[in-house]
Amino acid sequence: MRNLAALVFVGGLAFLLLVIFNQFDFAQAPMLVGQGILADAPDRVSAANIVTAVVLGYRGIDTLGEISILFAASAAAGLVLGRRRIDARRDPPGGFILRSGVALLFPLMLVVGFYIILHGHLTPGGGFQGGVILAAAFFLPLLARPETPVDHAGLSIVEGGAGAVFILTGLAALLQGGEFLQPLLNNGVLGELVSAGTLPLLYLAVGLKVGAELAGLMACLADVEVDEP
Amino acid sequence: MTPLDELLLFSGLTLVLMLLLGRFSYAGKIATVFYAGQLLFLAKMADRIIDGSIVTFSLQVELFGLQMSWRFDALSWFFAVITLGAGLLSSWYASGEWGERFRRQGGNLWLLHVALAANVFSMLILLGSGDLLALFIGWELVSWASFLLMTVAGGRAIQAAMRYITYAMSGAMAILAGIVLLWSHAGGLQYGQIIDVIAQLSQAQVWLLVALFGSGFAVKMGLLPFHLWQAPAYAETPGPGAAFFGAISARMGLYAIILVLVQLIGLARLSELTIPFTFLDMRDLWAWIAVLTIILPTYTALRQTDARYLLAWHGIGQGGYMLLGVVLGDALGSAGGLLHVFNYATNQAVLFFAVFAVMFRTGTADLNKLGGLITRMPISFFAMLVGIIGLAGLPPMNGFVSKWFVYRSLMIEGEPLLFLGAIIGTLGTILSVYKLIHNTFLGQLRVEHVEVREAPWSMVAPMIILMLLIFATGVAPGLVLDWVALVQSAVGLPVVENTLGGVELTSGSLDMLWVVGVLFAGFGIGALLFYSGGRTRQVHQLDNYAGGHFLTAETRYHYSDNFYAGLMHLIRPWYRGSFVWLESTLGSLLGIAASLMQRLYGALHPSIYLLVTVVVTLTWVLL
Amino acid sequence: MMPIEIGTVLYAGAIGLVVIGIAGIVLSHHLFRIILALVIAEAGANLLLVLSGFRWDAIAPIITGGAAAPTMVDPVPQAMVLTSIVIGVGVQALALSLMLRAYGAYKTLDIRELQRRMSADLAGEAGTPLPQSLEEPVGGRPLPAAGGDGR
Amino acid sequence: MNTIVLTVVLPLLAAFIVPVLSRVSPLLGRLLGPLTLAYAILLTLQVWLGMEGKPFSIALGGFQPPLGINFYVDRLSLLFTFLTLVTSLLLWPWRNETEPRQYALTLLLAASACGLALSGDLFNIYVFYELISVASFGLAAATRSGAAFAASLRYLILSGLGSVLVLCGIAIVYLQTGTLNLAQLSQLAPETLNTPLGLSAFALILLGIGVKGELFPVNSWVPEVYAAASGRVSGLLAGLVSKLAVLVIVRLLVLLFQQESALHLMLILGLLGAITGELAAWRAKDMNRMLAFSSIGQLGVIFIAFSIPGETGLFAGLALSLHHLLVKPALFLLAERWWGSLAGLRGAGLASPVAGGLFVLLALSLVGMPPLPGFWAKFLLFTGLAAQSAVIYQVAIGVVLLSIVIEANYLFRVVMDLFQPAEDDRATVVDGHGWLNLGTTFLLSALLIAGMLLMGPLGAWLEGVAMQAADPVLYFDTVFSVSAIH
Repeated sequence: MRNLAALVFVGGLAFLLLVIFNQFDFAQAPMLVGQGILADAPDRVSAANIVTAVVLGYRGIDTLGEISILFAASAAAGLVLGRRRIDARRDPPGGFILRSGVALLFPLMLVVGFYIILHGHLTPGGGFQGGVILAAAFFLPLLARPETPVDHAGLSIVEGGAGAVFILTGLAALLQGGEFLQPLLNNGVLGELVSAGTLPLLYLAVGLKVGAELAGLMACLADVEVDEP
Repeated sequence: MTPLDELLLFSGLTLVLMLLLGRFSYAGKIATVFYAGQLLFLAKMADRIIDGSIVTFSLQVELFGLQMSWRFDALSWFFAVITLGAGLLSSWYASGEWGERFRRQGGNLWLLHVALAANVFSMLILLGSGDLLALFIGWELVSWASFLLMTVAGGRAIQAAMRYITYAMSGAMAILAGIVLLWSHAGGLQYGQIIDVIAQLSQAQVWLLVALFGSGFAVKMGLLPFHLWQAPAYAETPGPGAAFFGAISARMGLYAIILVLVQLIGLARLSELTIPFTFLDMRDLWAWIAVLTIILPTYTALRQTDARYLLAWHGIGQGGYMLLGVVLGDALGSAGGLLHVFNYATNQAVLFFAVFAVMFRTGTADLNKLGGLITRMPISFFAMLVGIIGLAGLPPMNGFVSKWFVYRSLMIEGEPLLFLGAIIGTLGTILSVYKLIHNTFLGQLRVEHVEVREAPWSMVAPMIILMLLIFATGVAPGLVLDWVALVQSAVGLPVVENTLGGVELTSGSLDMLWVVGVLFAGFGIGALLFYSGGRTRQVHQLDNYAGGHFLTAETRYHYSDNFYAGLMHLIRPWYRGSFVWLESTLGSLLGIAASLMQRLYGALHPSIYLLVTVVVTLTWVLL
Repeated sequence: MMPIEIGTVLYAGAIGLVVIGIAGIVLSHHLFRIILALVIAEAGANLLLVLSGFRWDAIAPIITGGAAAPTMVDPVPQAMVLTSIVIGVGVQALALSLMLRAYGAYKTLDIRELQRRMSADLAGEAGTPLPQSLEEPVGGRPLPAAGGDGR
Repeated sequence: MNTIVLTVVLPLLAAFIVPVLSRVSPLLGRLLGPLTLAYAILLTLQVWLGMEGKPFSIALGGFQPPLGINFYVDRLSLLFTFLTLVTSLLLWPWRNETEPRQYALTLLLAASACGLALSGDLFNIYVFYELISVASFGLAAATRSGAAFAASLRYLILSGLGSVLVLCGIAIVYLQTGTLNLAQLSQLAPETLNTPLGLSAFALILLGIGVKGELFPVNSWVPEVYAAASGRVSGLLAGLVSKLAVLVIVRLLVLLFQQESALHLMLILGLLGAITGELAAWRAKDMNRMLAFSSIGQLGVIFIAFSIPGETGLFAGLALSLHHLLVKPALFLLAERWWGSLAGLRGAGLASPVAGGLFVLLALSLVGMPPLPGFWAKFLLFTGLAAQSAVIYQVAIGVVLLSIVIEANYLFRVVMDLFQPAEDDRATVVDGHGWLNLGTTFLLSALLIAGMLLMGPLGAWLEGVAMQAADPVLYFDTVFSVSAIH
């Protein structure tokens, strides 16, 4: 009976939302800000990928907030899950195929991850996407050899350091008399690897931070001990 | 420095001193001296009050565009005298052996002194309020100070205090609502502005205003149907506190009623407000509330077996006389009401003092466990005798004068039904005070009380002072009536023409000097006859016989249990705790609502509320 | 009959995801399903955001060949969605770890049972009677009964 | 002036390095957070003195609004930045055994709260809102008890659902206007958002963010979380986080959704919150739950205040918020030692009279006894409500008055229990309070008294703050004059 009522309300919500969104002319976005950015970004930021220009430039503080959220989530998860006990039971090591596959894949994924991060201002991709690949790369050995301990200290240095670099880059601009997160360095030539000022540097910091954060989160979750029911 | 500055500062100083020194044994004496000092400062103001001028307080506060000021006029001054008098005598009473005993029995004497000083201070602030905001602040201060004094005893007193604070907060919120209502029309809260605005308000708005303010003030005064809290709260307070409460605290409600309903709104305006579906107007309603307040609590007092509760229930009823007098609004009636504030304060204080003196010596106030103390505690007996004569409204004590004024006014105004009600109330009063003195002092002495002595001087002295006061103002009511007349002219009521002995009226005057003279002449003749008549022989109290048999000393026949059984049986159907029923029903409803709310918050799936609310709001928004 | 526009269909898809997610949260009792439902709802909301920047015949906002094309989709919603996806990931990871711990403590993943055991746990620690237990009658007196009329 | 951005950034930076630093030197790790917050407080004061009461705007990254994100700094946002930092410092988890991660989370909470107060961009607000959420989930679970995990998880699910709604609302606004900048939106709002569509966006955002602001139907997480979390965290959540959520809603209301229906919607939900919260608190049987429910009730009253149109409402709401921000954390700190059943509290006030006395003072102010600040805040609310002609505002007066009566009843029931001698077998309930909690409470109470003594100037000043914040035109002009200056 309660479920039925809930279903009715869910249906009602769907209907109402449809009514709301059907009032907009589809694909006629006003793009008040969007057009401005499309016109402004190539000269101002000189990143071929305008989304990157938005993410790290126009809305850089959003990105800072976002990596802070990841950091907060990982810190909170760490706080919740706590340290693994020394005598805890671990999964058995993976088989031969898994282990050799990992050995082959690991460097490959590292390269791909860094490539995606460093080309974030030119092509689709960037710190988040690359960071996730990096995290996956570091997570693979954990699958293959569960007994090898995860270097939590190293991870936390990387995540703290990368976050600090992001902020310090922003602060450098502030110290030079500009605004926080104002792009420094030359913009370079649009479309080249060394262009868009500090954006690649920022993306590298983001990538490393995201990678370390996700790897830490996954390691924590993998470590956690839940008694069988 | 104006005299009011000095008074309030000195009163504040008393409070601070009590906070610092309250735990030392001499604190009570210091407090007594300081209350006397405050009384002196008040006396310093007297000449200005007689001139009809207003004594202002130098400090004025302006907050959020609202002026707050304090000042004393004759009305405030009159109530302040009674307040400080009650404070002085109560503190005197507590300053000696009583306080020592209280502390030795584990009572918190510091809290008692502090709370008493806080009560006096906050009452002075309330009495001095020069606008409605200051009035509300003073009102709240008095409420919480009373709460503090009520909690001194702990135990049952705490429960009574909780009940009080619930009532008091509800009342205060009603007053606040009234103030806000006025503010929204006047844009300010000065008395002058208010009077102008009220003149322009519609009948319905004034109706609401009277209901809000009236119910708020009625709570403090213990008028029906908001009276249930008062008796337990006052009775459970330790001696001096109970006397102070009984004498004056509840009258703050009357002060506010006079200020707002009489001075600001005006009795004439009240008469214009009709009550739907009846032939009454608002003023009649108030008069009837007053009469019902006289009757019901008085007959409830009759049933009490604890002397403190009996007196406390009485206090509620006597408030009805004062309100009745004020609502009548003519010179004689309102003078009677105001005079009764003073008279009743003296009576109630002396009665509480006597009861607590008995309690001090015997350890109980249970009327079924006392008796025959007249030979052991003669001064206390006299104190109680004077008190009950005054309370019952018999000459030659002062209570007679004020009640005579009210009755006389009722007759002149042509209100036979109200008159009948008031008389029924007085009948109950006489019956119950007789029960009080009979069960305590008359009859046979109980074995366990043979050793009892008179109360110590620190307690007897305030009683003697009060007795003299009661008698003096009974013989020469003009002493107080002078002040009452000043109050009447300050408030805008017709002023009574008084003489030293009473009033001059075209339709028959009252001169207490004559009344008392005749009374004592009668007593004299009676005594003459008694002593010159046949031989008298003293017999021992236990030298008795019944049904032809002599009673041994072990068989006591002091009759106190189930007093007035026949009358009780007769009147019981008329008020079988209906207000208790009302109160507990309200409480239960609140309890059920609260449980439902807890259930709501404890529900298993909070997300569903979110969903439902979103759907409902969106539907509302889009439609 | 009115022809259904493509926009309606796309919106319906996104809204469908949101609503399915909400329905999942409201209707299911298994914690893991609830968290998954939350993920679905978030995905739906993200889709809505992306749709808000969509234009016909426009390309992705990436400059190829040195100059901006005449029509590109709005880059701002894309950046926002990027942000909100990452936020979602963080929240989900935290939710999972909390779920694991809650399971460890109360040995159940049924949210009703969890709530019950948690309430009992909290009440036990605080030393109060269980909320809404049947032993306790509904309602009560707000004012202590101290020597009222009945004396 | 643009150093104000440091109030957000420095705590973030400190949060990032605190776990690493704690490995190197535990002492430095413990000190880093408080030092950062103290420095940020100094920065805020400096900016305060520098701005001379005139609002200004900062274009982050040098990208001018509306293309970039801007921070809008007026007296209101600066006030809340300051309060955020001070409250976080006062409620800092000082205890020795605290995990560095909890320091990090507290710093993140402070940073995001500052960001919420300052941000001038709708989506940026959402990001900071999510950050404050995640940090508070972590802090709520930090006691590491089973109940804390479960309560925090339920909180998370509800809050996540709220986030989805906020996103939908943002999508509506963006579809309608094509911008996220609050200043630009405030200019466009009269034509584009003053419609049922805009109102539905407001409803979605209100209900979404209302989860943090303890708005009526979406606040059932409150009692569980406060019962399971530590006193300091509860104080932060009830005192600070809820206020920031309310602040955001009010900003959006003033700038974007100035419609009668929006105000009425908030008023109705506030009314329901006030009455249900107080009633439930009346039945509560343990300290934390009682405080939690009463917090719901008071937030309801704050919502009622903010739903009065114009600066009167802002003024009253601000006064109530500040008062609640001062009193609630203090009460939660006191409750930390008195945690548990109310029946077990007998005699606790006699055992620690200072704590008992402070409780009485705070309770009196909460109830609104004149002349304590709580009374003036409520008085402003009443006069504001009375000035409105719509019937529902008159109803609100009655409901708030009723809620005050209920509140007085249950708070003083507790006070009476505190000061009654314990029944012999339970004599050993409570020893004294820790000096830290007691000291903090003392400080907060001293502030309360100071507020009472300085009520006149404080009120005038607060009215100025409200007047400045209630002016959308000023907001627009300030943000878009930046381009002219640079």
